[in-house]
Amino acid sequence: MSFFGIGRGNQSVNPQNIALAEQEVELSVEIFNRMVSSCHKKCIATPYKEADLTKGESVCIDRCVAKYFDTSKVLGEHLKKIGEQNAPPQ
Amino acid sequence: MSFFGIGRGNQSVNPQNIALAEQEVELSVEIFNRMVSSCHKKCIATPYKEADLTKGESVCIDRCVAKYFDTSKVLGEHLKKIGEQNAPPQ
Amino acid sequence: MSFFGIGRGNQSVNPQNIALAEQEVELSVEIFNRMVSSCHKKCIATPYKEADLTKGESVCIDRCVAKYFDTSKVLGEHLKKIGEQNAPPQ
Amino acid sequence: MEYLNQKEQEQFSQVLEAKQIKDYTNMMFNLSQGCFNDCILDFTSSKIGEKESACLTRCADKFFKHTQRVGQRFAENNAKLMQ
Amino acid sequence: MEYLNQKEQEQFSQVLEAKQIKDYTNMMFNLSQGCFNDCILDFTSSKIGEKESACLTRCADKFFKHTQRVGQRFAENNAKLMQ
Amino acid sequence: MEYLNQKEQEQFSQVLEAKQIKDYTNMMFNLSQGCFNDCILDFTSSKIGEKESACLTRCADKFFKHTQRVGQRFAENNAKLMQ
Repeated sequence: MSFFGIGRGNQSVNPQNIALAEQEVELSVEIFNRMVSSCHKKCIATPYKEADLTKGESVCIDRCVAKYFDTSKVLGEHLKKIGEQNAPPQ
Repeated sequence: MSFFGIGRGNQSVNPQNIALAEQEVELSVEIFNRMVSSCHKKCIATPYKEADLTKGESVCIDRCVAKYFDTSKVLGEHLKKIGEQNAPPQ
Repeated sequence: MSFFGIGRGNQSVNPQNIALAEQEVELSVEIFNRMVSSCHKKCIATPYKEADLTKGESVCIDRCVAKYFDTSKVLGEHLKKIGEQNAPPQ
Repeated sequence: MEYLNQKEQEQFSQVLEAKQIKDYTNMMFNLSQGCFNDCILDFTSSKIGEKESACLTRCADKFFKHTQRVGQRFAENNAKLMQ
Repeated sequence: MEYLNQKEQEQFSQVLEAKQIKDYTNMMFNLSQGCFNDCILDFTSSKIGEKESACLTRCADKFFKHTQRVGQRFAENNAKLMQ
Repeated sequence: MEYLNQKEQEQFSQVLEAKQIKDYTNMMFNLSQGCFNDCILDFTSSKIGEKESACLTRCADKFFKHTQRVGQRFAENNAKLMQ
């Protein structure tokens, strides 16, 4: 909020914040692109007989995305478990 | 053209121009690399029985490159048509 | 070696050296990643029946890495030979 | 991106715009190459035939619809994770 | 990296650290996508079944062991080349 | 690149040279990996056999000739588009 030019006015730009935000977007885009690619292979039938997604393809895509998220969760939990087993006892 | 050091002499470098030229080359190289990869898959038979391109492979490569360019054209025109359909009427 | 702050103390950083070292690591990582990917395709059987590498998979990986290095050698020597054939006679 | 102040947001939106152009270009390259690989199977001619041309446009349409649908589900699943 | 002086080595180790984070992230993305592609074959449900889940963890374990073994052989072969 | 003045062209040619080294390195990595994948099929030994070695050199020769031919057609088609 700015009051007589005081406050917001003298904000400075921290390049590290910009870099962090950029990285965040990059990770998101990367995950999304891999999801698009994997689910295309899993769900879209060639040869392309029609321009629209069939009912079957649409349902497959929805499940594919859900399962892709679930895969991250399963793997994340597994890695955490592995990490704990390898950690030295306190 | 330079005349007694006047003219060309005081040219300044605009970093945006360099970046633009770089981008142009990068796009070209990217398209070329994808063409090399796709046409290798389409035209070059494994196992590799000889070091030279066969007559059949050579002809296939020529047609493959031509069709790759044509593909861009077909898709470009199609995207333009889609864009116009979605644009609001004037 | 530093002696009363003389010597090591006034070292300056040459950005080109940093860039060179970075490049060296990048090349190594790139080769390693491609080896991991190729040898996974060659040696690891799906579906994954167990979490451990089987004896057969382990042996296959060792040979795969050795052959990947050998491939670089064979190709490097071949390229050198080609280069010499194409070089103008002195 | 709540940690960005107004000035940083302005600068970031410029960075983002450049990135979006690059991502869009990459998507179009993937589209072209993917549809070429899937639709152009005949190399007895150097001209694209009618069937191939129709395949290409269907492939492109489907590619966009697929990407869009994945995008919607991606956003929904992400939103669920944030709760 | 023997050509780096002490100050350069300090700066390089920072560069390296950033690179390692990126490489690790990429490896995890490859792991996720690879195991998803290999283990998730059934799209009659939107939940991951027990068999699929077991496949995913075996796939991850094997992926790490594979990468580690390649790494050991890679280092050995590199060392041999240096002699 | 007609929009570059002389000074810009000089600077650009340096940028280009660095890029060409990178592109060449990438091409050699693709060549190695592609020929390895296509020619090395037997893992009962850790030495490359005569047949595999011959396959590798044919693969490399063909790869260069292929790339060169695509390059020629690429340039021709590009030139046609410019008219």
